[in-house]
Amino acid sequence: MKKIEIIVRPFKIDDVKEAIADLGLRGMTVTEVKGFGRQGGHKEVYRGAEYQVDFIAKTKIEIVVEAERVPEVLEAVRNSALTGKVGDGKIFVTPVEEVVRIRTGETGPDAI
Amino acid sequence: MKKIEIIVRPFKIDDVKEAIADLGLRGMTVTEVKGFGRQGGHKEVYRGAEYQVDFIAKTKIEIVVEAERVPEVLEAVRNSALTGKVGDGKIFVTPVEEVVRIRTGETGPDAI
Amino acid sequence: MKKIEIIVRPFKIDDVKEAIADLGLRGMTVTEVKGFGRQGGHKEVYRGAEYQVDFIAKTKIEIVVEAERVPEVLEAVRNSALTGKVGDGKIFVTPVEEVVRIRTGETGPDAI
Amino acid sequence: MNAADTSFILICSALVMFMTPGLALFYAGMARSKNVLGTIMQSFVMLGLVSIIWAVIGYTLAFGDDIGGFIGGMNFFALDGVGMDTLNSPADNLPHLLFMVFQGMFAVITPALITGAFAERMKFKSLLIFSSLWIIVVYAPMCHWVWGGGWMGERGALDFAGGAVVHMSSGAAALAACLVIGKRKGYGKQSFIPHNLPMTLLGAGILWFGWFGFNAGSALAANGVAANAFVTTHLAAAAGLLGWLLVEGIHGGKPTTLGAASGAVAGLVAITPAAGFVTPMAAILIGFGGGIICYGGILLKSKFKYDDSLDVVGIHGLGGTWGALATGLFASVGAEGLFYGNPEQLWIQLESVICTWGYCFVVSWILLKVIDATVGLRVTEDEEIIGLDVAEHSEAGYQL
Amino acid sequence: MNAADTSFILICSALVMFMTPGLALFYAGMARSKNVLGTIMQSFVMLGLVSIIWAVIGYTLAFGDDIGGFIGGMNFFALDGVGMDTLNSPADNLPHLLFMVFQGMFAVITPALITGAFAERMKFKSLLIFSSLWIIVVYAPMCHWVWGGGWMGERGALDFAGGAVVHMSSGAAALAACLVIGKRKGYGKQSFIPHNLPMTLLGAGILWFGWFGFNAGSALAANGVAANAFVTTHLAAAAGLLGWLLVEGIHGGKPTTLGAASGAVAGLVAITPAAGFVTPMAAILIGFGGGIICYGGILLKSKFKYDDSLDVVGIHGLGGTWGALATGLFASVGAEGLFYGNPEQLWIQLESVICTWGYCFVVSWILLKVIDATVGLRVTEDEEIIGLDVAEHSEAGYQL
Amino acid sequence: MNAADTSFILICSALVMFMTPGLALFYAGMARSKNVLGTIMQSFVMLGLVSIIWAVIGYTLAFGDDIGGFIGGMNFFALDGVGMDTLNSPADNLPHLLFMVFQGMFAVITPALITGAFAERMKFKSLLIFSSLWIIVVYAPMCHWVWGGGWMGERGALDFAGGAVVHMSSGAAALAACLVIGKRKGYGKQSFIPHNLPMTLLGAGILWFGWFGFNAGSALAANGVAANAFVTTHLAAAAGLLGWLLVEGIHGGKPTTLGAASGAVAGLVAITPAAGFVTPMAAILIGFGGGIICYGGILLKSKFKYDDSLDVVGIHGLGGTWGALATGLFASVGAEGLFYGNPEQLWIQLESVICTWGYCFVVSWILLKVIDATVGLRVTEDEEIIGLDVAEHSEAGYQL
Ligand SMILES: Nc1ncnc2c1ncn2[C@@H]1O[C@H](COP(=O)(O)OP(=O)(O)O)[C@@H](O)[C@H]1O
Ligand SMILES: Nc1ncnc2c1ncn2[C@@H]1O[C@H](COP(=O)(O)OP(=O)(O)O)[C@@H](O)[C@H]1O
Ligand SMILES: Nc1ncnc2c1ncn2[C@@H]1O[C@H](COP(=O)(O)OP(=O)(O)O)[C@@H](O)[C@H]1O
Repeated sequence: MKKIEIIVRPFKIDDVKEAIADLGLRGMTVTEVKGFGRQGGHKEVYRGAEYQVDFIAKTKIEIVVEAERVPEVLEAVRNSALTGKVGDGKIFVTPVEEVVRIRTGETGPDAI
Repeated sequence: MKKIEIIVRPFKIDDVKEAIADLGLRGMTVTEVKGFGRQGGHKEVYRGAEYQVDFIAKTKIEIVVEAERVPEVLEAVRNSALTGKVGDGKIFVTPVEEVVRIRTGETGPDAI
Repeated sequence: MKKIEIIVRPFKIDDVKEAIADLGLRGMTVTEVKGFGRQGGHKEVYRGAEYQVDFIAKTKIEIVVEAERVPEVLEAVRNSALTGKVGDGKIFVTPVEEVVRIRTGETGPDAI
Repeated sequence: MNAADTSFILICSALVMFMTPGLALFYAGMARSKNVLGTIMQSFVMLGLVSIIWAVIGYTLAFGDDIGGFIGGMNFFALDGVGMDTLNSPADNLPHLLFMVFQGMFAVITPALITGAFAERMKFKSLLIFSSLWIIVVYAPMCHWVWGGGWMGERGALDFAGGAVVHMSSGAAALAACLVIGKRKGYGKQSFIPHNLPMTLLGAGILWFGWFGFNAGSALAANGVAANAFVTTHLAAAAGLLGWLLVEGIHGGKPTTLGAASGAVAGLVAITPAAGFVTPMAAILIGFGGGIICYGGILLKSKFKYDDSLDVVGIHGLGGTWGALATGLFASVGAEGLFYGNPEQLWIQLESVICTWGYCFVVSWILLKVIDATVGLRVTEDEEIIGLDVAEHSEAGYQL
Repeated sequence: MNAADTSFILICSALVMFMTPGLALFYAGMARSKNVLGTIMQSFVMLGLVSIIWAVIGYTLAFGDDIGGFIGGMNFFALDGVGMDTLNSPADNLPHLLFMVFQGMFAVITPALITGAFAERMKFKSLLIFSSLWIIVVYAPMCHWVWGGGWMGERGALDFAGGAVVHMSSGAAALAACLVIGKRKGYGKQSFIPHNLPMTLLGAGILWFGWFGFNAGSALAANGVAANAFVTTHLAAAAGLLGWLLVEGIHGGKPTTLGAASGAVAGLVAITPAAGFVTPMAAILIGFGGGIICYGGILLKSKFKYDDSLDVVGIHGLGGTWGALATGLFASVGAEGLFYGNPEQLWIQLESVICTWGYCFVVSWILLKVIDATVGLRVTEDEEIIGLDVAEHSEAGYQL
Repeated sequence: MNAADTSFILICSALVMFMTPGLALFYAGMARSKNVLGTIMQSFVMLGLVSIIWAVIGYTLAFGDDIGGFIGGMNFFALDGVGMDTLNSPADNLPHLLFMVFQGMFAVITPALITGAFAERMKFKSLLIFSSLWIIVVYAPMCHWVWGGGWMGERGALDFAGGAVVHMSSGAAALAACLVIGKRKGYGKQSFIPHNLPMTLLGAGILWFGWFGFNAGSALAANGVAANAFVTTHLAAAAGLLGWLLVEGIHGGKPTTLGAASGAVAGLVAITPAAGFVTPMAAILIGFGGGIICYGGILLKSKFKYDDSLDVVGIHGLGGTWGALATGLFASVGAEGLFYGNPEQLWIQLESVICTWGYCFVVSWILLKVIDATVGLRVTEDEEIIGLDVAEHSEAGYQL
């Protein structure tokens, strides 16, 4: 099993969700995060005091899938999250050793 | 060392925390997340416009423990987070290669 | 490739960011989290009812880097996040098997 | 008609109206985030529901020609004969319509006060039914008894601006409601922490502001009595605030912001029946006592193990009771209390306290039991977990 | 000069002023989080911009010596001859300056109402230009026509507190604005969910509160007419609230908090032209109708596929129109409508509706087109994505 | 007694009271999230603390029989002889109690204004001690000098509604406070970004609204002077708003929402001493100048490296000073300034400015030093990091 961690622009979340659902996967966990990267931040000014804000709102999506499904998920995510401008985000794939569904106690592929 | 990542219903967080503390573990990191899964979402309506909200508030708990303690943690978490209804959540176990305690610089099992 | 996950005190985030940027790394993802650990929580009181709040605001930083850069990042993070008091936080290092930059489709070291 | 008084009461009516959205925020800030809208709605909807009921039937029940000291007749049904001039106006210096609407604003906020008792678990539909009936069978009679020529006023009970009519009545109904509806799921186990205290403080600020219309306006004229009521109101709120903070400190804790807001409201409740009858210095004592007594009041619920979610019994019930009795002690302006040589007044006040609690508690309890047995009072367990906002209103409070 | 009336209108002016920050919150709560400040600003800045324009030129265009029924002369330019006494004051019981500033508060809120139509995408600079010109070429003439001695008032059109001058005019301008500026990026695809409904409810509470100054104050005296307008305003708001909730229920959904707030505002809009001319019972019908009609009004935008972001057309345009016609039906206090034997009034009202919509829509449309072609109306796509707060004001609303 | 004036000042007193919760929100929105309640509390508690002190001792020190031009006697101690009629009332058209409470509302907000200077780091206990003493040794004398028959008023200094008494005095105390208490931990290194600007904007709206009670109410009658003060107040706020936005633009940035709110407050501060003495057109200049000068004022703190957290010195200190001098330039209504042929007035104003700054700064500084040396002014470093909400009040602002 693998965990696919995806950082995308917040307004892309619905598109990505649909692309993944189209693959027949119905499970993901989403977190609001802030990203620092090549994409420039912006300036904020409060009563004459300037602040450079480097962190940009991003959305992190985590999907645990069987290893063999990783390539198709990567493909689907890339297509749905792409705008082509700096700041589109990253995908990280990491190993998962065990999965348990709390409700049933099922483990492994059955649990997702 | 392993990281145990647990997605549970938000109101279960105190129960899970206590179950884990009962094992003598005093360390975890908690994140508010939104989950998409088998559990149905709900409808929201604003001035006659309907929106289907598929994401449901969940809480993610991350606990890093020595590998041999994983089974007892899984057990404790399952028992404390269980309601038996769809949406109880998942547990993912992933490998951790190194741990450092910032304060002391300790590494490995000593650091947690 | 490795993912370095760092839990620090919220007001340390700018220092850590700069320390990492000084290493020439320009990429990280930040999440607001709550931590439970050795550091004591605090009491809150609402109309005479007392609540013990064990969770403390922390900030999680995730940085994906090439494996050989891990030691210098650990060093930089520790120095910049240190106050020496209980609650400074932890660093976890975990394996990453693949990285994709959504914008370009680049993978591996090129993608970060 | 007196133009200056009319000018004053027009604005006071607006001020009292503003208290209901203020109360909505005061309460909603103490609820959990998932119930913020449901809690606001329970107060806000009274502005719609009760205003109409009042104009159609409530006003005439309260201020129509007296029937046996108990209820008003139908002569002002649907505002018949309630006009732009002072004809038949209980306040002959004010347009009759203005007197009616000023009174109507009191009717609006009273059932809104009750909602704090069953916050976070009441069915919206049942709330509407309960409040509609309650206005007719509890509020209108109470109002008639005290201000509309009914028996309580006739016996000499002093209630300047609604200690019995508004606060004790809602407090008694609140007690009935907690007992009938039961505790919130998880109460005592999970944390029920206010989700937005700045909202509560804003609400308290609005309440304090509007209360000047409530109490000073109850002089029904822009005169010295109004000025006195204004001052007593302000000083009692101030003293209530300090009193609550003091007990918090003595009770081993820190002075809290929610305590400051609660204490101010406690002081305001306590001074309400007394506002026009006591001196400013007496008001300080009454308010200070209010802050301390209501702090005690909120501790009762842990003792007796009922879930009065936002402390309506503790603050409005007890605060109103203390205020009514204190009026019997301290009255010295246009009436005399015990400390001014008239012990009888205290007995009259005590009688009014007992009758108000008794009547309002019993009738509210019956209403609630009947509704519970028919429509059901409470949302389902799943709805309670998901929260009233989504479950009852298909909405979410925040998308920050 | 009448001191009681002066007292009343001084406070009413303050109440109407308070409506603009109230509107800012009402609107901003419905916007998305990244546009919260931009949305507040679009209303709040009118307090600065329009107040000055009004004092310098707007007031004299509206209330200066009539020129051909169409516009006021320059005799009050820069408040020349507008003094502390009643000299030349259109209301001879009030200091002339007071009449001026009371009217000025109406001028401030009207362009603020329009901003709901193009929320979340309008350039701030262009907004300032548009609003400045609009006050001069749309609002001031409209105000003159109706209240300043112009043709519409002369023909007998009834508009007690601004159904045409404030609500229809802003509704018509809003329609022009949605058409010219186009939809928000992602409209219809992404979710445009209100980010902070408690803020919207607070705004609604402030609006309701301030509206008493608006409508009762339009009697320009603390008398029976003011009392009647106060009551009709309150009951129409109440009925509008209930009406909207009812349709929501019938339409297959749940009663919503946003619906309660929207319905109350709809009722307030609908009663505005009628407030001093109808009875309280008629006001209930008008308000109830307002709630239902405006609910229908907001559905139009999905039908005709324009993006009137915060429903200015649906609520102010349609509500104001209904109110103007309803005045022609129900007027019975100091004027007669159809139901009181005077069908002609309805025709006069209809004429005023058509002329108001026609004039305001066309002139607003031209203004917007010209600004679009020169300065540009709309922020860039990137700015729209990042949000007005950062893009136009270098600020963020929340750091929670 | 004049009923119309009584009606007006009753409501104005309520409006001024409402400014303190408004200020609490205005300030708290600019604080960081962990200090939101602590910041609200520092203002809100004044409603309790100062109200009582004022009634007991403050009022008599300010308005009791003059002792040597410096302070009032004890004849009104604990409101002795301050009654419902006009007997001994400094305003013989108003109930004495009403005059007292109207003045009391000014006393409440003044120390609340100071709290902006030491926001996010002051011990709550020390705040209570400081404010209590400050009201007695700084505010009451200042008030006596200017309005209570003391030397400053006798010398002819013009201060219509509190440029010296309220704004310069709090500004000077604020400067002393920043110097004594020192910077916030991390100031200049970490970002100190407002946590909730919509809250600040709401606060600004409430302040603007309440300021009509403050300034127009200072006419103490519902007459032409009140109308003029109302108009000058509104136009100065409007012009201040525009002035600030303009400088922001010229200074190379974008017009900000916080700037709009700050500019409006700056304009309101600047017009306060002048409100009843100048024409509306002069008010526009004064307000506009206020916006620009106060923008400059807030830049001073970076120059001189003190941490005036919420810019009390920059806005109230400088704005009040500008307003006092501007009164000496522009006065033309019931008094004459330099531009109306009376250069002497400017000197008198200058003298009052210097004496006010001098007295208030020195005495505040001594008070603060003494408290610091005994009880300590500042929370510990750990408490500052965790935030005042938890550290000083055992509460959290938000659970969203
Ligand atoms: N090395 C990294 N580790 C963790 N997150 C990263 C890393 N690099 C980038 N990110 C995340 O990806 C987001 C996009 O990266 P950025 O460099 O701005 O653009 P792009 O993905 O187009 O190269 C960042 O905002 C950050 O959240
Ligand atoms: N494949 C997955 N990857 C990541 N998170 C998942 C996955 N499947 C489910 N989740 C998380 O677990 C939660 C519960 O899952 P759900 O399918 O609704 O119920 P159950 O756990 O009872 O089967 C989801 O809301 C989501 O947060
Ligand atoms: N075993 C663990 N797994 C996950 N997170 C942990 C663990 N132990 C500690 N943490 C995180 O690190 C933070 C700091 O830990 P704590 O024990 O309070 O202090 P210290 O790091 O100084 O030992 C905690 O608040 C929590 O977020």
